[in-house]
Amino acid sequence: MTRCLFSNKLENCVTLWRSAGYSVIGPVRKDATSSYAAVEHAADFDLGMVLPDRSIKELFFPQTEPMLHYTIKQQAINTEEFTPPAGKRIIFGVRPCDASGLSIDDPLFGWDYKDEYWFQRRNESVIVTIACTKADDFCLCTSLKLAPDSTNGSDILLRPLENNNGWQVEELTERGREAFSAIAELLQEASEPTAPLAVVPEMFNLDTCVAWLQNPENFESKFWKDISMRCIGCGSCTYLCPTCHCFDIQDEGDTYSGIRRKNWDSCSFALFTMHTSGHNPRSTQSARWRQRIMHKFNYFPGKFSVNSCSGCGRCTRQCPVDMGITETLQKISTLHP
Amino acid sequence: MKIVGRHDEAPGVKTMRLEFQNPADHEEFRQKYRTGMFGLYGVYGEGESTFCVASPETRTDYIECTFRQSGRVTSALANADIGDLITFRGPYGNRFPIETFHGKNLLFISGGIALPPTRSVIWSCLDQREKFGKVTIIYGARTVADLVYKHELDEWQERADVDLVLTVDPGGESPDWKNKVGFVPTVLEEAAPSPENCIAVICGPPIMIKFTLISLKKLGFDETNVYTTLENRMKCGVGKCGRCNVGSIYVCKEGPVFTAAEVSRMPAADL
Amino acid sequence: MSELFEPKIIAFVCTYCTYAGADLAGTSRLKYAPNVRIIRLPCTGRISPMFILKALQKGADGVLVSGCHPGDCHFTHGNYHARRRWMVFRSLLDFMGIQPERVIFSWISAAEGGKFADLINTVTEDIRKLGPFDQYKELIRETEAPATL
Amino acid sequence: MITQEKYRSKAKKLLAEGSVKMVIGYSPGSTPDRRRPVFIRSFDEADQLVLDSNCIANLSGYLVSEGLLSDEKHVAIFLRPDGIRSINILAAESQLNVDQIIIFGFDTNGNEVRALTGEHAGEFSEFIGSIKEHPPEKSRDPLLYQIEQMNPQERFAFWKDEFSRCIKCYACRQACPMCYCRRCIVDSNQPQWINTSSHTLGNFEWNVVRAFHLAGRCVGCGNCDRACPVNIPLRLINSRMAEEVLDSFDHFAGLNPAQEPVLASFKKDDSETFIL
Repeated sequence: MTRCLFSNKLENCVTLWRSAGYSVIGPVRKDATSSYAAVEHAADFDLGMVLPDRSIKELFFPQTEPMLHYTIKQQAINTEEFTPPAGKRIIFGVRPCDASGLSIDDPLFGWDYKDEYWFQRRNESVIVTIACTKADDFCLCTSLKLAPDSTNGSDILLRPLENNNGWQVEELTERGREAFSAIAELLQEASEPTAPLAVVPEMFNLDTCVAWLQNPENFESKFWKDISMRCIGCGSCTYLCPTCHCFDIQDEGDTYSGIRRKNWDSCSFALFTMHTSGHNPRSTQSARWRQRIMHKFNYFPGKFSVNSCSGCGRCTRQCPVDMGITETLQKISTLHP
Repeated sequence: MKIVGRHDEAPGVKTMRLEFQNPADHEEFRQKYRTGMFGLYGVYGEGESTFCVASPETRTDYIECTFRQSGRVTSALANADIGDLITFRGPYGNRFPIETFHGKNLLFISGGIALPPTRSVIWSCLDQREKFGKVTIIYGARTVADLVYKHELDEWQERADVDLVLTVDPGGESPDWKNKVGFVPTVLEEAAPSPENCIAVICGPPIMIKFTLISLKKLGFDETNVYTTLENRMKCGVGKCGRCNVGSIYVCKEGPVFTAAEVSRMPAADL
Repeated sequence: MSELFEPKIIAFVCTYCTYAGADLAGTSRLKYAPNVRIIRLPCTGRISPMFILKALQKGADGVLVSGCHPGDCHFTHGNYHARRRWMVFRSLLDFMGIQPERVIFSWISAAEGGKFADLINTVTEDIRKLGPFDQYKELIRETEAPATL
Repeated sequence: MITQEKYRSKAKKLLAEGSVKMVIGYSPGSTPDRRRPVFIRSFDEADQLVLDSNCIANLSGYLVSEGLLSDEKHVAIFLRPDGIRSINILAAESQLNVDQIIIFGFDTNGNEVRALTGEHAGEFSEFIGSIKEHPPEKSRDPLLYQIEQMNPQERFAFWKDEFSRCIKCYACRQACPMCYCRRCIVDSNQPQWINTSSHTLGNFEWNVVRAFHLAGRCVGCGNCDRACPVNIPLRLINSRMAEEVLDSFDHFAGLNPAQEPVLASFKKDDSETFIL
């Protein structure tokens, strides 16, 4: 007997959570895309999709957000720092890869200077993950040593029941327990079996790839030029990636008042690293693609002991020219280290 | 910060002297600032720009910065007048470990607009001149007009305890130019300073650093005695935004000062 | 009853014709609505659609673009190029849902001080009737940056 | 299949005899219905080339990648009619020299693939002219009619909603063969004409500016539309602009390599009914 949440109680859950002061967010399909968005009713959830088009990152690290407002009067500058709107929220129906993505970025936003925007949102959010029973051709969590039921970054893990009528509840953190105590009356003890997890084939051997990447001789390998030749240098892989975290800071306004904003930026863009002098340390698209792969599987783990990829596969799924981490690492795994 | 002084160094290059408005900020700066660190200078409405603090750690009543007017922010800074307020974030980054240079000869090599960071170290050392051995400065620019800190160059030239070698790139000399003509690495090899008990500090454009490192190696300098600064494009200054990365290093946190030994371990093509 | 809405209109004009026309209107002591801020440019060919977008971004309720009559361009054919550009830009704005009445194009020569004054009056009245460009201003508000015109 | 074989052997021949240095084509992608661009440099690689109805992308943008054509060697490329129009425009705008390009022209109808006759851009002018005169039926998107029925407020609301989800990844720009500027207007910041931030206003401005820059140049290949990761129907704007230049100036983009760009030319009797 395990504690279960049945689908027919989900609407009550949403109501209870909302009355307990949580805003409820989940996978939603609107217009031609899907993303994690606020809902009022359980019926608004679209829990059937493999993965929303847009990653969960934007709920913690929005594509554009104010940092401060300034006003300038004669010889005085006044600034008002922006604090993200406070409020507890439950993000329901998160995929394990998206949840892992959040935990991957925690050390980055926390090392040295602690990014309050990120951590305030992290602390106020309860991540309710649903293990995957479906996968598509692009999923690659298993290749990253994660799984369709990974618990990294999650506060609650729900395992779908075989009859597709509910989930087994696994409480992982105090935050999760607190959120689920608000709906304790809706949970039932049941002994229904869980549905089999999605089968995600392993696409490459990660250790082989990492060994190749770590070998300094391969930095200048011809491989990088060949693999990235068709890369058009758009930022969609980085923008949809749950772990890519580069940003830009831009001012909007005039000499009297305005706002300073933090916007997503991407290592795929030629101007990203361009110096004032015109010198560009990463002057070719192959150097930029190499940086992205190296950063995810060599530099980032070197610093924070975790790969900066959670295997969601969005990079390949939406790439206009059918590139992505999968293809690159698959090819690397066939090279001599 | 208030602009209390500004003057033109070279075409498009300005130096500004800034004073803190808030004593607490000033105190914090005094505590933290060591030569080699940089800051983000900003004008609200335009943005922030990263450059080094050009004044030495021995003179912290003010901040001096030198920059070339080229983009949106530097244009706004260049247009600011004495008495105007601009923003400063910092000091960030690491430092030149000057106390480990005590008792040693110093060789400063610098090119163009990269004299400011070198100058910060030079004055930090000259202000406590007795602690160091021989001081040699090799400075080159594209043309005579592009040499910055001309008045200080004169001062150094006159000092008996400083050996100054000036050079301009071929074609950049003026009719009355009495110093050397040639690229910095060549002039360095001609001057052939002894690597014995000597620390070298190089600042310059990436291409100059690259070739100067080779020349220093030829002269017999040990990589661990050669310091340089890698001033990449930066936005956040606190190790988050990702653009100053060289390999796993965040230049804004772990740099900008590195020894040549550290640089040689970095992926060279990304410099 | 709320106060009468005073639209803010930005006019991009060519210095050789319309600006001179505006001068004539002034020296002739013609009275016209004070809602228009005139920005003088060397030629209508210099008036980039960017200018129009920028005016809207800063909170303009309407934009007027005006230059020499065809054949009169100081630079021979700057206004012919401009005419094509406007044709396309106007239909683009229309397709995007920006009423064509908010972005007006005209030819006014240096001799047409009267036409200038009349046009300003008509345009101001038309845009007053349309009301403030609330839909665009809503977008500007979202950015939290000021729209200072 | 026949067309694929025909072009494969042609590619092998050209590469073997050294008359082209590269063939830009399609190869199998990560799923059965995906095709990915491939760059074939030697004849023994030519068997990677595939050609079927899934080969949709307009590859002409690769021709203007830095340095590719600067050695004056020849390059062969698989192009649909819209791709041929693209290189005509690129040639008209002095971005490339059509003499350097060998076209492997093809078109699809359902699952059927047929080769187009011709090898050089100029040889297709008549064919492209016939597309202008007889546009394929049902080529107009039904959504266009819907948008035209709307009043301005509704239209504005429609686009506001669409653009609100733009993430400014610039995939539309990068995928577009016409967006070859070394420095895009949105990357220029002196002055900063349009907001770089990805709030709805910034997104709106970006998309309006891009649409304007494509007016009279877009051939409707759909690269931007397919590249958009949040599925904004960019094709609608661009095809509306294409209709506008056709109606107003009888300009059909990419007719031939010598065609004058529509917004860089004029006629004294151009329509000006809208000018007061």
